Amino acid sequence: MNLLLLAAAWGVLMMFLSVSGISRATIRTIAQVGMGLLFLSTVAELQGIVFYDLNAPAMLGVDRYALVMLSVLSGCGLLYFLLSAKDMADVGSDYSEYFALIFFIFCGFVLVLSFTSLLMLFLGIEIVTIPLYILTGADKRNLKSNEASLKYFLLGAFSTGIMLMGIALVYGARGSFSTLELVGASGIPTQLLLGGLFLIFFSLAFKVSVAPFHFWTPDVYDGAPTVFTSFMATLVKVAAFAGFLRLFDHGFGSLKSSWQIWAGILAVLTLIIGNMTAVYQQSVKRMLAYSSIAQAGFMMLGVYGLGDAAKEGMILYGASYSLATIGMFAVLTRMQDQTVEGFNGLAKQQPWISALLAVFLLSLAGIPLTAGFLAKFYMLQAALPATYGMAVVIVAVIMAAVSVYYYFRVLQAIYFREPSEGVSFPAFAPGFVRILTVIALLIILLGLQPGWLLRYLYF
Amino acid sequence: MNVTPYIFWFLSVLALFSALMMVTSRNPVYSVLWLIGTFFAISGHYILLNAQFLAVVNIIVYAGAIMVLFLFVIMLMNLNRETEPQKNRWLKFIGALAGGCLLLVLVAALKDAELKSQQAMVGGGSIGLIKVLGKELFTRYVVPFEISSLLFLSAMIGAAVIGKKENSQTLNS
Amino acid sequence: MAMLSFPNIAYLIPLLPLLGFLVNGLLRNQLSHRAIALIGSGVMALAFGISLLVFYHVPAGAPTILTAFDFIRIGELQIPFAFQLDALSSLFLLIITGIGFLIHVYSSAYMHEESASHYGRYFAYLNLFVFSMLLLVMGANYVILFIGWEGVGLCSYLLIGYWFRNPAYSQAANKAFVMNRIGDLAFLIAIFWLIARTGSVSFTDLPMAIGTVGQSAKLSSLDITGITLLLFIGATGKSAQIPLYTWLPDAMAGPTPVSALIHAATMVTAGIYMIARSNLLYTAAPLVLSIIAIIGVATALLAATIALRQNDIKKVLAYSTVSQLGFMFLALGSGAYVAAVFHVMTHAFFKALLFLGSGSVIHAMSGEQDIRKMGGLKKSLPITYWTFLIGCVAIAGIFPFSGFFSKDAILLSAFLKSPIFYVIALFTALLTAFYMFRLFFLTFGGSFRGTEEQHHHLHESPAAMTIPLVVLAILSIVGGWVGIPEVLMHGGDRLVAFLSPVIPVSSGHEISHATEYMLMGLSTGLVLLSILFAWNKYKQYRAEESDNSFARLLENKWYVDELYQAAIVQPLHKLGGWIRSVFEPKVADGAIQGIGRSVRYLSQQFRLIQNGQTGNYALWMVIGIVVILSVQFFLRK
Amino acid sequence: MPINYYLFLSLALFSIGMVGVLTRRNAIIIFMCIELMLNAVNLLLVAFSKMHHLKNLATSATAGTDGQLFVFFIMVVAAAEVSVGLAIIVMMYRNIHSVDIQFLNRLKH
Repeated sequence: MNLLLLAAAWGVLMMFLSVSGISRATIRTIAQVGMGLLFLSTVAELQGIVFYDLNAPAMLGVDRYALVMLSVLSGCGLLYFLLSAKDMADVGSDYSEYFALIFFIFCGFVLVLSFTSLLMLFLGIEIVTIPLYILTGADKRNLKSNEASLKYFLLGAFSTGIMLMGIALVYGARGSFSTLELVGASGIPTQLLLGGLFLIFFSLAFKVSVAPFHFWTPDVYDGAPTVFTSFMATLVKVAAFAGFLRLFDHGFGSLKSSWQIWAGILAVLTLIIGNMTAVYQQSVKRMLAYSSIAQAGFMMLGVYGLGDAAKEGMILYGASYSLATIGMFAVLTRMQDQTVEGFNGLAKQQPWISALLAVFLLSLAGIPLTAGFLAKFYMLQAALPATYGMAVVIVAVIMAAVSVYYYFRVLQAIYFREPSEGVSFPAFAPGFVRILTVIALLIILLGLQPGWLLRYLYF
Repeated sequence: MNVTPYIFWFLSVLALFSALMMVTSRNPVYSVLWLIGTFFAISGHYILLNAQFLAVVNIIVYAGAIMVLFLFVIMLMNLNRETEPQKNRWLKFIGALAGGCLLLVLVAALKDAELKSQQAMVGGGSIGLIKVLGKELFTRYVVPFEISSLLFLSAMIGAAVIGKKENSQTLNS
Repeated sequence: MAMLSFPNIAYLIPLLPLLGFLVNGLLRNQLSHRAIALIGSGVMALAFGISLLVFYHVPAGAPTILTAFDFIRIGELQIPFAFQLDALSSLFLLIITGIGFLIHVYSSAYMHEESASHYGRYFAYLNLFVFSMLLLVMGANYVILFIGWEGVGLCSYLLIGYWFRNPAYSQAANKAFVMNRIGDLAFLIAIFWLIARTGSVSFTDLPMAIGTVGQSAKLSSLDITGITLLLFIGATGKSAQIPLYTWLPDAMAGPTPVSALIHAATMVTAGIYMIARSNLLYTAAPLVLSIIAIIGVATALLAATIALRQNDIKKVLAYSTVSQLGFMFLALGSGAYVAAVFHVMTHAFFKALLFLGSGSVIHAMSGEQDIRKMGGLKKSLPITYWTFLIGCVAIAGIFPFSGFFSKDAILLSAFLKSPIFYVIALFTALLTAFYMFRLFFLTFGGSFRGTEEQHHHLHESPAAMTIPLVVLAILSIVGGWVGIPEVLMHGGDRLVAFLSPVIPVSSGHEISHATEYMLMGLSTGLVLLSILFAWNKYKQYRAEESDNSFARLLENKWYVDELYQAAIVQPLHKLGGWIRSVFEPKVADGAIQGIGRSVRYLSQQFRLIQNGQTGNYALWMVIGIVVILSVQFFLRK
Repeated sequence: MPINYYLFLSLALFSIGMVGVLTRRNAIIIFMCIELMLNAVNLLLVAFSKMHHLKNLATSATAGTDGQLFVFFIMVVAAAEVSVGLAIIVMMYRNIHSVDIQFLNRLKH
């Protein structure tokens, strides 16, 4: 619970910094230090060093899964801050507020990952999403950003309503919000419980953008300022999935005979829609937005399959997908032309950046020896034992092959095309390149030795 | 004579009618007023269920603060006329149909639920009183209570971020 | 020093090329051409040396498993990052590192005109490719094999696209990649199927899976059929079989040494390796074996007919590769796994030789690839001429060149499987001899038909290019002597014995010596006739439809020739042309394009739904909810 | 009162809110419809809390308080949401002088 307190404190600190009148560079450094502390404190807690114990088992229960996931999230968050914190200044004038909001979102992550009561799940999701509505609309001068924000808000609030109805029905059936008592001793679900379960399921499916609840995703990701899209599409989505898995594994796991098949169907639908629509996108940002839906389809396989493989897979997927996408977006923000053509011939002028981008794209496409491959492998392995698992796996494998097509279009532009006339590539700062290199190395390391991360789950 | 069922039916009809009027009113101001009506009806239900605390909060927070805020925004935008362009009739029809179907499905699924013989305690019971709720809130529920402050903080920052006027208001779409 | 003795030293085999990749890739702007070439080839030489060591140490019995580290561990499923050293993998190691080394040396001269940065990149990719290929053959389970499998596909993509100034090249690279992906898909599904049923992907667990060691099988016959079929589809992608073969001829856009290494000697044989590796499964799936044999023989024939009409020197070799791969699949399908591996080996020698020879020709011709514009190169390129001749004789299968023995083994196995296969395979062998010697005579025979300037520039290639040619030529002659059939020399077939720990010797059909002699004699005689025919037709080539009176006279003198021409050659030419111009684009590529079109259509439809209307998005959500809830509550019971 | 009455009443209110979301174009009205949905949930929670209270009266005097506290938190969250939501709507209005969501289609592709 170190992270919760620290993130809240740092959020408040960042909030007050906005009126202190100190320079942006200092604000940025403070934010980066804060995120580093979040990461260290989580790792410390993983080693058994707890600074602050909330001790409210009826509300929050931190387990190793939550801690490993949180350290992945805060670690990725640190890299994200190091890479992209500068870009936030271009969004608007409320620099330090953006950091404050992101720190509050991290508080939400803790709740979403360690809730033992549906109330905490609800609060966690709201603490994550309300700042997101604001971050989406942070570029106030840009109509696209405004529009994305409003859409996200209306649809998000709508889905929250559905979730609350679900929670109410579950409460009616069980008389408690505790996730430990969601299913009665008999294990036979009542209609009321099932109804509530499904409504919560739909709402969470919305939050993680699983089809047919995914429609907001491309619009919002495309409209939001790119720095924040990077954050939303990665860490937020991963945290939401982790919460999804937590609820449906621990809470509703024994009822899986009723909902599991739907998770499988939605995963398949998501994979198909996400991949098929990503194929013909010209803008790399939009392509990544659609591909994030496709990746959500893969993560949904974890919810479908459950079990240890799903947990491990979710952690691995969270790490690999977040790292690669954060890296991609960080470079994309700096590109002059953000279409696929904008990357034409990058390899000739920036060979090292191109090689790093290649690692990210290969990982996203799930090519072996990158973390992306193993993450997909774990997810497929999780889905395999489930009912109709083989069929779902086959669809997923086919769709993974389709995804290669559009990721490789960017790779092809980078390596096999001549630079377009009049497009110059930005100069990347050495520090920026170093962080990107670290990310690429992490991706390869995780692709070779997933045990390096996953062993923390058990020891 | 037990008047409770009559009050229940009266409040229910009032809530449903106001809700319907809220959804169908062309003029946004009427919609707000009808919604306030619904809230009052719901507060009436709370009182019927002896949830006094929530009844009061509902009136003060919802009907009082939130709806006034809505009204204020509508007035600010000068939307108090029947200017809203209407949706395509087919889309409206399909929307209503989808919502209706959902109601039908849920009701049909839940009507035979185990609740058939269950009763909600009307009138009696002390759990709706401030004393009981307050005690619970500051003991078992103190963690979420504290955490919801974070929600307000971020909402506050958010409103400031969004509401503040940007120095250079250049629009590009 | 325990690290540097067998078997631990085997770790160095893949690590060395990886090191070469890293050094050349990272430092290519700092290094000179010489240093780059030295590093690139040096690591290969070392890897080859170690492979030799491993080859001599490999025990006859159980395979040596080297576990590098724990790779994947999900519950019961454990997939270590492990290498398997046994007869089959050590043989492939030798082929890959040996030929790889020669091709690296060759490349150092062939690519010399590239700038240091490109030169370094080229060698880095080449080393990366060898690394992946080594992973592929050394992997002790299907997942490691798959990693190498994907890796070689990726490197092939990079190397085909290497000359990216021409957009057609990157198109070809894309095609290669997409077709390979289709195969990979099937492979991956097969892996998951195997995991689902047996909970293991190790090769050493295969006997357990099919239940040969006293316990009940974990795989039903349906499972085995499905898995083997999917694996085979994977193999068709990588090894360019019908219907996924069209990428290979297009892949010739890459530099010639790349074609030699990847698209002739090593990568394309990955499918054969994989099936030979899984021979226990395949033997248990006779239906799939028959399918493999049919696809193999059909591919062999189809590619050979197309090769008859090609005028691009590399395209002829490319189709010839497809055709030879078809032969190998025919052998696999006939259950003669050793024959297939044998042919992989001899084919690696002579096809690498032919490709490198063609590279030497192209180099001398200043980039010209059209054999109609060559001719008479014998005088200017003596070493290339002689080595190329040896390659042609070897591929045609003349005793005692290497191709004879391996092809003979395949023909024999085809004969045992079914006489129809034998007849088609024999016919294809004749076509092979014919088009190869057509190529040979057009290139080296007759008089020079190129421009004056080209004629002026004609020169033999530098030693770095000719020495590999000579070495490969020697191998093309003697390489077959490890598998001399029993009938010619008692105990001559050492390959079968060597591979017996991996590929059990089947005590199948016995065939009389007389029949075997007859088959050999028949094929040799017919092949010789076919070469004579090619010599007669192409020794004095002018232009294909020339109205030369001398030529007509010649043809008139050979009345038989005309008959031949009308009855066989012309139809075949037509067929070859038709396949190339109609079948390939319409059927083979058409199917691929059809997939592309349907993806595009679906994509359009999905994008229409995504119309930016918030209300519609909410509506879709509600419809989704209603549908799921109503099915859940009213239909599922 | 039979709990089913409350259940159906609140489901009806919930659906009316949902229909409003699906059929209206004015962002403010849509938002109000969402508020109506939340209130329907609140009503149901309170009814359930009284049901559980009645059911478990013998064992626990405070059975059912959870539900009412949850309602309290929903109100808290709704208030926060309203402040942010209205800010976004006002921002939108400042830029395009409309709150009609059908004009929000710059992001289609």
